[in-house]
Parts: sequence; structure tokens; C-alpha cells
Amino acid sequence: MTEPTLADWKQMYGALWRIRLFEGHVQRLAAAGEIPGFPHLSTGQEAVAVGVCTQLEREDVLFTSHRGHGHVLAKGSDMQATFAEILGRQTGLCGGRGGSMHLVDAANGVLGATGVVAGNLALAAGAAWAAQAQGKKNISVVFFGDGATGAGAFHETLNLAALWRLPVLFVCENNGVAEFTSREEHSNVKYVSSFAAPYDIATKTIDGNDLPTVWAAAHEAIEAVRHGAGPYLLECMTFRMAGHYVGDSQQYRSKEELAEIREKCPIERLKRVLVARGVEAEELDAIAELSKNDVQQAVERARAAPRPDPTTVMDYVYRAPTLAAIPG
Amino acid sequence: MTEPTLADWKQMYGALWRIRLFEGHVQRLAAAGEIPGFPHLSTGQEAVAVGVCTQLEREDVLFTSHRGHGHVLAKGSDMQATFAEILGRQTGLCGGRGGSMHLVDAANGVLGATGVVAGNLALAAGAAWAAQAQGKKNISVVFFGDGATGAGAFHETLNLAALWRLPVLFVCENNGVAEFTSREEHSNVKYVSSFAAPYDIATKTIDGNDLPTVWAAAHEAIEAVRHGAGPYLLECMTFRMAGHYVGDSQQYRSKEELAEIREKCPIERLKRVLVARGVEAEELDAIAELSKNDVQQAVERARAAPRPDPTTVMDYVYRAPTLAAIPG
Amino acid sequence: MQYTFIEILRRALDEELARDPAVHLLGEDVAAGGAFGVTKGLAQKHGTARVRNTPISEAAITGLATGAALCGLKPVLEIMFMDFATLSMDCLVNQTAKYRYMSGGQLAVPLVVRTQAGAAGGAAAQHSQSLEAWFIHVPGLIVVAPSTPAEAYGLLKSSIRLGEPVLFIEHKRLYTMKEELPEDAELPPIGRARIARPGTDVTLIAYSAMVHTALEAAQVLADAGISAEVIDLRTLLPLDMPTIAASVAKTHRALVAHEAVRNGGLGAEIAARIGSELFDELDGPVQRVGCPFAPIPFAPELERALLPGSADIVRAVREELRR
Amino acid sequence: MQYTFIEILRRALDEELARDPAVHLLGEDVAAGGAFGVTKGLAQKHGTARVRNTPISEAAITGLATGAALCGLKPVLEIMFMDFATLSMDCLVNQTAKYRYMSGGQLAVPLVVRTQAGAAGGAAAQHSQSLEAWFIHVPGLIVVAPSTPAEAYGLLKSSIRLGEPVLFIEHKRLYTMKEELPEDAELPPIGRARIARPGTDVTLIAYSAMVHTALEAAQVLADAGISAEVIDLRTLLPLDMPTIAASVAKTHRALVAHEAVRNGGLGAEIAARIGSELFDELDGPVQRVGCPFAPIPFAPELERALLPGSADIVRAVREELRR
Ligand SMILES: Cc1ncc(C[n+]2csc(CCOP(=O)(O)OP(=O)(O)O)c2C)c(N)n1
Ligand SMILES: Cc1ncc(C[n+]2csc(CCOP(=O)(O)OP(=O)(O)O)c2C)c(N)n1
Ligand SMILES: [Mg+2]
Ligand SMILES: [Mg+2]
Repeated sequence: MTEPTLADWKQMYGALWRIRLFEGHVQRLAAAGEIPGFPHLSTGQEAVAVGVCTQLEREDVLFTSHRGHGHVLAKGSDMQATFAEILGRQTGLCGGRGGSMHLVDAANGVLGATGVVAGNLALAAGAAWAAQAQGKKNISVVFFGDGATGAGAFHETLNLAALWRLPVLFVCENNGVAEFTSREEHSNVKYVSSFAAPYDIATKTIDGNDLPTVWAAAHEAIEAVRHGAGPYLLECMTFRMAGHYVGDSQQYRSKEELAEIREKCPIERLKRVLVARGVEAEELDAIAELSKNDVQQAVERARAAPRPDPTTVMDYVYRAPTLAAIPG
Repeated sequence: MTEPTLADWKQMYGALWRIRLFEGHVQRLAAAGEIPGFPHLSTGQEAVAVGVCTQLEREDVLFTSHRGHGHVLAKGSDMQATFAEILGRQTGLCGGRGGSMHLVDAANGVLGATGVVAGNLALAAGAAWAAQAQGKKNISVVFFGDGATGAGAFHETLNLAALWRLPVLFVCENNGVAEFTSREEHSNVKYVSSFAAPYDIATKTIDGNDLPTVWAAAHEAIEAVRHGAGPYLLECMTFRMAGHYVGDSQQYRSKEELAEIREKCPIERLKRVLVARGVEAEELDAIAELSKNDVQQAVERARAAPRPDPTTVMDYVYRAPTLAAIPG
Repeated sequence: MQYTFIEILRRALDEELARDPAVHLLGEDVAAGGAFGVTKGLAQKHGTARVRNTPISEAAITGLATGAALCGLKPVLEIMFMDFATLSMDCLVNQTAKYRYMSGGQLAVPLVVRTQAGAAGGAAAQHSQSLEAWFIHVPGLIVVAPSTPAEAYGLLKSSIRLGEPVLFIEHKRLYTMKEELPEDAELPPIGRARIARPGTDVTLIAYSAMVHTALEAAQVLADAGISAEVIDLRTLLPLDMPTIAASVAKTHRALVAHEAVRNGGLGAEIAARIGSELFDELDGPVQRVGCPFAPIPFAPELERALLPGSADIVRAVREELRR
Repeated sequence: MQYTFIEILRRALDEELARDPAVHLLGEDVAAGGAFGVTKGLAQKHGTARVRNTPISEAAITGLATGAALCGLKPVLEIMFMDFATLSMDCLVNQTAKYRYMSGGQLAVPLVVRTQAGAAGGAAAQHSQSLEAWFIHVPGLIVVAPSTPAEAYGLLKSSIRLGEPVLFIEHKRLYTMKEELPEDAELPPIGRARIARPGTDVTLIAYSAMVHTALEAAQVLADAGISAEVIDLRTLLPLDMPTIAASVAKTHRALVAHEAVRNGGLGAEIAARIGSELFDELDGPVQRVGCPFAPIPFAPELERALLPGSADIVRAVREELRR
């Protein structure tokens, strides 16, 4: 795909809305106690998910973090099955075993989210190694936050990926915060891209709230990785609009700060861009409205889905039946 | 201490020899089966130990790696007690509990060697934190090899040390090899000092086989760390003359390579420097001879020392008696 | 006065910080109050030099705390979820636990690692584990797991003053539990269990949140005329065998219950010890109640189906008595 | 033909590399032959693309191997010393072991992690540990620990073909042991123990190097007229209880022996199971022989004093029979 057409941008505008609204329902239902655990929302960071994932082939494999709803949806996983998983239903992507932090949709190349900060970086490199070893053309992409750069696994993986010249794209969503503490309290290193330098890993730090910027940078990065240039580290500067998890009151952030962040909303920004390019605001609102209905329907169907059968709780620990008879 | 006098250099020349000869006995006795385990020799890397450690105060704390004999001796630990520990005797630094890879001489500020690659980096930072928190003037120094930079703990520790501005000196002995594989197979990053850049940690890469160079660089680094400039990463390029451990036949290295390395012997180099500065070769040989006798005596006394009493094997697991009655 | 588990931990930390300048807290977001609010306000009161946020670097902060403990500090490190203690294992096991021994007694590591474990409503496979069994297998460590706020208060203080590396395990399900703190109660010794409920027919051995499950079961059994004695281990390493032995010598029947996976869990060690040290006292096999051999699933129905509850204990005791 | 343990592992790896293009080896220095020479020559024969050296990055290479296993490779990862598996724990426990379950069966991790454990003459506290007990507590993993070259050959091949994450534990003391390899012997199934020596009076349960210690003890006992049956577990997870039960039902007395620390060791689980599943069969308590609760000291005299030997087994059996 070359430079997106206006039609493509409108598509992506809808994709942004679907993630925003999807997570709006997650927030609402988590607050209402209908969603177990403590889901993490990507609200405010949707442009990264859409700008990167909509350019991936189905065969490309995706790994993400605890904040991965958007990436999974943007890669094309079914909204209903994804929401059902977040609700813990039998029809969920993982039959309700995984939940918000462990979304897997293998058929769509989504090899998994993880609750371990930096936990998926090496796995993504391994998936890239498998592609390389089998002469496959797919690439591996992994999303992670700025806080993950404090973890040794991040650095070990950069070294390995560069050394083995693996087809892996590291996408850091640098939202300047980790849980309740700001980037400054985690490191003197402001930009995550600085860590790529010693390894000569190609890297770029961009405005992650501007979809066209993300799309262009991701396009370049994906092309490079796909054509054997080795790993690429794309750092997207963005902002977490919501709390760390649903229920986080964010007392550690000032009203002003939160207001400023809302000003930077990637959806509003794309709208301004498209309107400037002659698209009718009404048309865009109609797209948003359409997304709203899609999401609404998916969510309702997911909520109507059956709950897992408790008698199946021991399934999938091992490949049945060979090792089904495990002690415990 | 300012610029060393000729007398100081002669002292250091003797110190180099003591380490070289001390480890010569380790090699001999390990080969003869008198030393348990698989000791790692620092032969060829002595200039780093002497150039750095002879400038440390007794209060300064030292941590080292599996290749730490030289550092411990250069810091001033008793040769006999050190050798006795390597032999596993009751009179050894650790009463024979630790051995070559776990030398500890707390009274002399030697807080420990470790058998875990990169295992002591964070501990050294912690010791530096303790000094900082207690308003003490001592610094913390940790030696490690180039292979340790593949470990995440190295990067996690650099980040913490920079962030907390800790008085810790990281000394990397980059001998271009880890066990049987060369630096190139471990990383695309040739110089370990490159890893300091993202954190703005002061760093320098020097010729680790030239004692005057090491002394000057260490002097500058120690002063900076001691006076609150934060962490410093000193990379000493050097060469492992012996095998990875005693018994390693080094088939992975060519005769030529080994010959070249012998050419670079730091002791020979210092001798040439001192002779050029007018010192009589005979005088230097006499110093070497003296060291030989010192070492010989220490080794013989250590060999004559009693072996640990088997009935004391359960001592020191916990503070006795409080928790002496532990199960098992 | 009444305290929640979280409030009492905060009070204990606050008092120890005030009492001993060597005590320092560190961990991810601890200066910001911590993920569960345990350390809320302590940075403001004692300064961010003594209550420090760290990067997300479990390996390095464990090493940092260990090195500091070697040099005069008494760090209290928070590992936010026990599941992530997996990242501290190298240092804890290879360095922290062995330092005193490897150095021939020259050095000690007065360190407390506070962590939070257990399942509670959808935290799923990577945020719900109970891994204490790993640590009782490591010579040099001390493992403590309190069951109530008042117990936690004293045990945390005793742990901080002990002078050994202590793994202090808090259960997320207990955090909101409220309890009266008896003033001027003296600090419980490390290594001693307590009788949470006296009884004569069967001994129920538990720790952490499972103590309450055992007490529930004991009540159900009592209503059926079966008198169960409930032992709260408090310290998992070292194990207080004398207290266990005294009870079993009286009841002749024992059951060990924990939330951790049954296979290879702490219950195995306790059952094995009772089985050998009290062989002739036993009227029946030592029962073990624990989590079946699967990761913790996300869906509430599945989680509930997997986690052991008081009904499992009651059923096991009835089986035992039917013999 | 006779093979040492090292040679037979090499042959098994060589054959599996030749048999299945998905099989890849990786680890520190493995292309250079590995620290113990197990993989010597394999890189030359199968290429450095399939036999790869890695940096000293236990955490990342475990994750790398896991990710590759999710995508069609069958990696065989070498962790040079089991002591350093501590650095792989997060990935192994939180990701590798749970992948199949968390994904609801969508994905599997056909990975073998070879590692080398145990004490052998002065390797000291950080290079001598036996930590298998941690792993049998982790749902999703398989744990294998062969006792002889011929067993290792078949078990390693079976492990590589199993399609589950397998921790394959080799004992450094066994590496030089020589044994005839029966040609066209079929591959032993994972999960099945074997009778290493038949007997009638007492069942000695062991694995890895300790099997030989148990056989020594059995010989000493035989000379004293006591017939000991020796079970070689081979697979530690899952445990082959049917074989153990059949033996104990016959001998009515059991002893579990391992080099690992006794407290919280595998022996606890086995003793607990025998104690409950075979309560009425037992004529005496299940004895446990293992390492006392201390790190492995460096000095040979101390190491010898600490490590359990055949004399400890013989003494325990005699005590048992004296009852
Ligand atoms: C290894 C590990 N340590 C701690 C945590 C707890 N935790 C969950 S998210 C998080 C912050 C992550 O920050 P960042 O990587 O920037 O991602 P963000 O939440 O900002 O998207 C922490 C500390 C964890 N999940 N894993
Ligand atoms: C965590 C860990 N992994 C592997 C090993 C095995 N090992 C011992 S030394 C060594 C190489 C270390 O190389 P380097 O850090 O460059 O130090 P050098 O031996 O060159 O002095 C390895 C891999 C270990 N001791 N610790
Ligand atoms: Mg962030
Ligand atoms: Mg090196």
C-alpha cells in the first residue's frame, strides 16, 4: 500500500473511533463490576495502534503489553470475540482463560499480550527468528511502554535482535508515565530511541498522536524490516488520557495536565487534518456514529455470550489426552 | 595521591608480579588437583587490577566477578588468606566456604566476587546507595567482563546508578572474549563504553594493558565519583592470556593470536616504560624476585593450613543461635 | 483502633522508619504510595531519600537492596506482585540468601522483601500466583506470611529487625480486612506458629488468607460436632514443627491447606514431616488441600472452580474421619 | 557401542537436528561446543544457523526460544548451569508454561530447555544447585532428569518430540559416565518411571545421579540380606505414581532420595503422596534423604559432609526396618 487515499484515512478515522468506543465500554463495564480484573485502556494512544497495525499483513505476528486492546483490534481481530474475552466469556478469543492482559488471536497473527512489563520483547524477537529461520516473509511487531525500558529484558533483546539481524519492529508507546510515576522518576533517558544507538538499530522518535506521522514512519519501518534491514525501534510520543487502570483516580496528575492531554486527542487531530483536506465534518461524524453502532452491537453480543463451563477448568494445561493425567 | 613517583611505579611493578605469580601457583595446583573447582585466572589483565585498586581507600568497597583474584590482592587482602580460601582451607578468607569465585574480605572492603555474570553490578550500586544515604565518603567499585554487558542486570544498574547519581565506579575488563566466543558473537557493540551514552554516564575506553594509562584514567574516575559526579564507567581494553578457566585448552584460539597476546603482556610493558625512565632492569628483576618469594611463602603457608572441620558445615547459614534450628 | 491490612502495614513501616534511620523503603511507585496504597504518605513524612521510587527493574532493585543491606542499611523492598519475584530469583537465591554462608559469616543481609500474592477476582495467570514453596527450598532465606492485620503489624516489624533476608508475603485478598490492633502487644517471634482456633479432633494447618478459609471450615465442622484446631503458621521458613507436633499428637489427624498449587507446595513438606515425625500418632493420612494443577484462569467461574475453598477442607476432613 | 553421557546427548541432538528441520539449538557457546562439550561439532555439521551461540542473556534467550517455539521452531535451549535458570524464571513460569492455557489452547510451546545441575567437587554455592522442586510446582511444564547415558538418549529425543515445554536436567557428575547404547531400543515415554533394580523389602525412589547412589545402597543392603527395589523416576513432572504405588504396595516401606535440599524438595511431594495414597500399605514412615539446609560449600571436606550419600540411605533404611 502506498500513500493512503482519503478513503483510507476515513477508514482509519473509523478504526480510531472503534478502539476509543470499545474501551469506553470496557471502562463503563469494569466500573460497573461486569469486567473482572483491572483492565488498562489505551485511550489517547489509538493513533499508534491504527497507524502501525493497519499496515500489517495477517501473517505478520503481533505481541503487545498490558495496554494492548487497541493493537489487537487494529490488527483486525473480531471485536465481539475480543470483548467477550475481556468479559471472560466462553466465546472470547481465549475462551475466557486469558482476559484483558492476555489476548491471543493466533489465526490473526496476534500471538499475545502480556501482564509482565517487557515480557513479550524477547518472544517477539523469537518469532522473528522463526520467520528468518524458515525463510518466511512475515515480520514480528511488539508494542511496549516507556517503563519497559527499565527492564533488562528490553536491552538483552535489542542486543540479540541487532546481532541476529532479526525482522522485528519494536514499537514503544512513550506516554511519559509508568503507573503513577513520570518518566523522569524512571530514567534520565528521555527518549527511548536513545537506547538503539549503541546497537546501530534504526530508530525514529515521532509524534504518536498524529496519525499521518505514525502511518508514514510505520510504513518506512515495516518496509525496512520486511526487506531484511534488521530490527527497527519506533518510538511514538503519546499520552495516556485515562488512568493507569480502570479505577485509578490519578491524584498524581493535575487538572491542567489532564486538560492539556485531552487537547492532544489523536482523533480530534485527525479530524482537523481531514477537514482541512476538504472532508465534511458531517461525513466524519457519520463514520464515528457508524463505529459507535458496530461497537455497541459487538459489546452487546459479547455480553450475551455464555460463561465458561467450570468443568473445563483443567483443559489446555497440556495437550490432551497425552499428558492429561497430570498430578495436582 | 598525585602523580606516582618512580618508587610508586616500582611498588606497582611488584604488585603486578605478585598477582601473576600468585595465579601461576593457582594454575599449577589446580592442574595438580590440589585446588577444587575451576578457577579463572586474570593473567594478562593485571594492570587493570593494580591501576585501579591500589588507588582505593580501605573504606572503599569492592565487588568483582569470577575473575577476581587480582582485584582482591591489589586492594590489599592478605595473600595467604586469599590463597587459603582458593584452596578451601579453614584459614581462608571465608573459612573455605566460598572459594575462588566467592572471595570476601569485609574488613578490607572486599564485599565479594560472584560466579554469576553481571551478578554484582547491582550490589555495587546498592553499596554506593548505602554510602550516599549514610553520608559516607567511600565509593563502590565493581569489576566485570565484556560478556556481562549481554545481561539485563548491567543495563538496569546503569539506569539506576545514573538516576540516583550513585558513587559507583564500573570497571569493565573488555578482553574481547567470553568463555570460548569472541565479542563479535556476543554483540554488535564493540566498546562497552557505548552503553553509557544514553544515560550521560561519564565513561572512557582505555588501553588496559598500559599501567600508567590505567592509573591516570582510574585516578580521574575515582576522583569524580568520590566528589559526587555520579557513576563512571571505565572500560579497559585488555587480553586474557590464559584459558577461560584452568584446564581450558583454548582450541578456539590460534597460536598466532595467543602469541600476539603474550606480546602485549602488561608487566613487560611497564618494565619497558620504567627502563626508558632510567630504572635499571636488574632492579626490576630484583623486585620480581622479591615478589616471587613473598608469593611462594604465602602459598606454602596456605597449603600447610588446616582443612575446615566437617562438623561446622551448617555454620553461617543463619545468625546463630537465634535461627540455628532451621529444618532440612 | 481498627486498621485494614494496608493501613497496619503502613503504620508498621512508618514506625520502623521513625525508629531506625537505617530502614529505607524502595520499590516501583512506593513513594507514590505503591500500587495498593500501602506506602501512601510515607515519602512525604520520611522523605524521598528514604522512601524511593525505582524503575521497573526487579533484578537490579533486588541487587541494589542486597548491596545496601551489606553496607549498613535495612532496606524494605517491595516487589509489586509475587509473580514478578521471578525476576528477582537470581539475586535472591544466588546472592542474598547465600551471602552469610559464602562469606563464612563475615557479612549478613538484613533485608525485607515485601510482596503481594494470591488470586482475587480476575487478576489472571500472571498476577495471582502463590510461589512461597520455591523459597522454603532456599537455605538462608526466611519466609513470613501473615493472616491478619494485627499479625502483619508485629511480623513485619519483627522481620525488619531480624537481620536476615526475609520474604514477607501479603495476600491481596486480605488487604481490605479490618482488625483491632491490641496496643502494647509485644512483637511475635519469627519462626513461631499460633493456634488460631483450639480443637481436639483434627488439626488444620494453614497460613495467609487460607487461615480464614480454614476457620470457616472449622466452624462448619463444629456445627457438625467435629472440633478442629486451626494452626496459623505465620512463618513458613523456618517451620514451627513443635507447635504442629503438639497439635497432631493431640488430634491424631492433620490437614494442610494453601492456595498455592498442591503439587510441590508447602503442604507436601508439612505432610511429609508429620508423616515421618508423627507416624505412630496418625489415625489417618495427612490431607492436602491446594490449587489443582493449572494456571489461574481469568474468568470468575473458572477461577472459582479452581481455587480451594472451605468446602474442600470440610470434604477432606469428613473423608478423613470416615476412615 | 559405548557412549559417555556427553557423547550420547550429542548423538541424540545430532539425530534430531537431522530428522526435523524445525529443531534448532541455542545457548551460550553451544556453537563452540558448549561449556561441557555436549554440542561439539554440531554447528560444523548442521550450520551455525541451526546451532547458535547467544550472548549471556538468560532471560532474553529463554523468551527468544519461547517465541520461536510459538512460530514453528522446536528450539533446544541450553542454560549452562541450573543455578542460572533463576534468570529464566519469569519467562519460563509466566509465559512459556502458561501459553497453552492462557490462549485457550490456540498456541503451544514445543521447547526443550537443557540444563546442568548438581554438585561436583568445588563448583561451590552458585554452580552446584539442584532446583527441580521449583519446576514441578509450575503447571504447564514437564520436567525430565535422566540417570544414565542410554536413558538420556531416549528421554532427550522424546522430550524434543513431545510438543510441550520440557526442562531437561543433566547432572554434571554423570557427564563422564559410560554406557552401551542398545541399538533400535524404542524411545521411553515421558511420564513413566522404571525399575532400576527389583526388590521386595523396601522401595528406594530416586532420579538423576542419585539413582546410582541408591543402587549402591541397595547393594550394601543386599549384602545384609535386605532386598531394596530402586525406582528411577526419569520424569519428575508428571510423576509416575502407578509405578511407585505398585512397588510400595509390595514392599510396604519407601524412601525418597535426592541431592536437592531436603526441605521443600521433590521428596516431600512423593512422601506426601505415598503417605496419603498408600497410608494403609505403609509399615513405617516414608524416609527422605536429601541435602541438609545449607548452600553447597566450596571446600571438599565440607561439600562431602553436606551431600547425601549411599551411607545415608542405608542408615535410613536400617532405622526404618528397626521399627
Ligand atoms: C515485571 C513487572 N513489574 C511490574 C509490573 C506492574 N506494572 C504494570 S504496568 C506498569 C507500568 C508500565 O509502564 P509502561 O511500560 O510505560 O507502560 P504504560 O502503562 O505506560 O502503557 C507496572 C510497573 C508488571 N506488570 N510487570
Ligand atoms: C548468568 C551466568 N551465565 C553464564 C555463566 C557461565 N559463564 C561464566 S564466565 C562466562 C563468560 C563471561 O565473560 P566476560 O563477562 O567477558 O568475563 P571474562 O570471562 O572474559 O573475564 C560465562 C558465560 C555464568 N557464570 N553466569
Ligand atoms: Mg508509559
Ligand atoms: Mg570477556
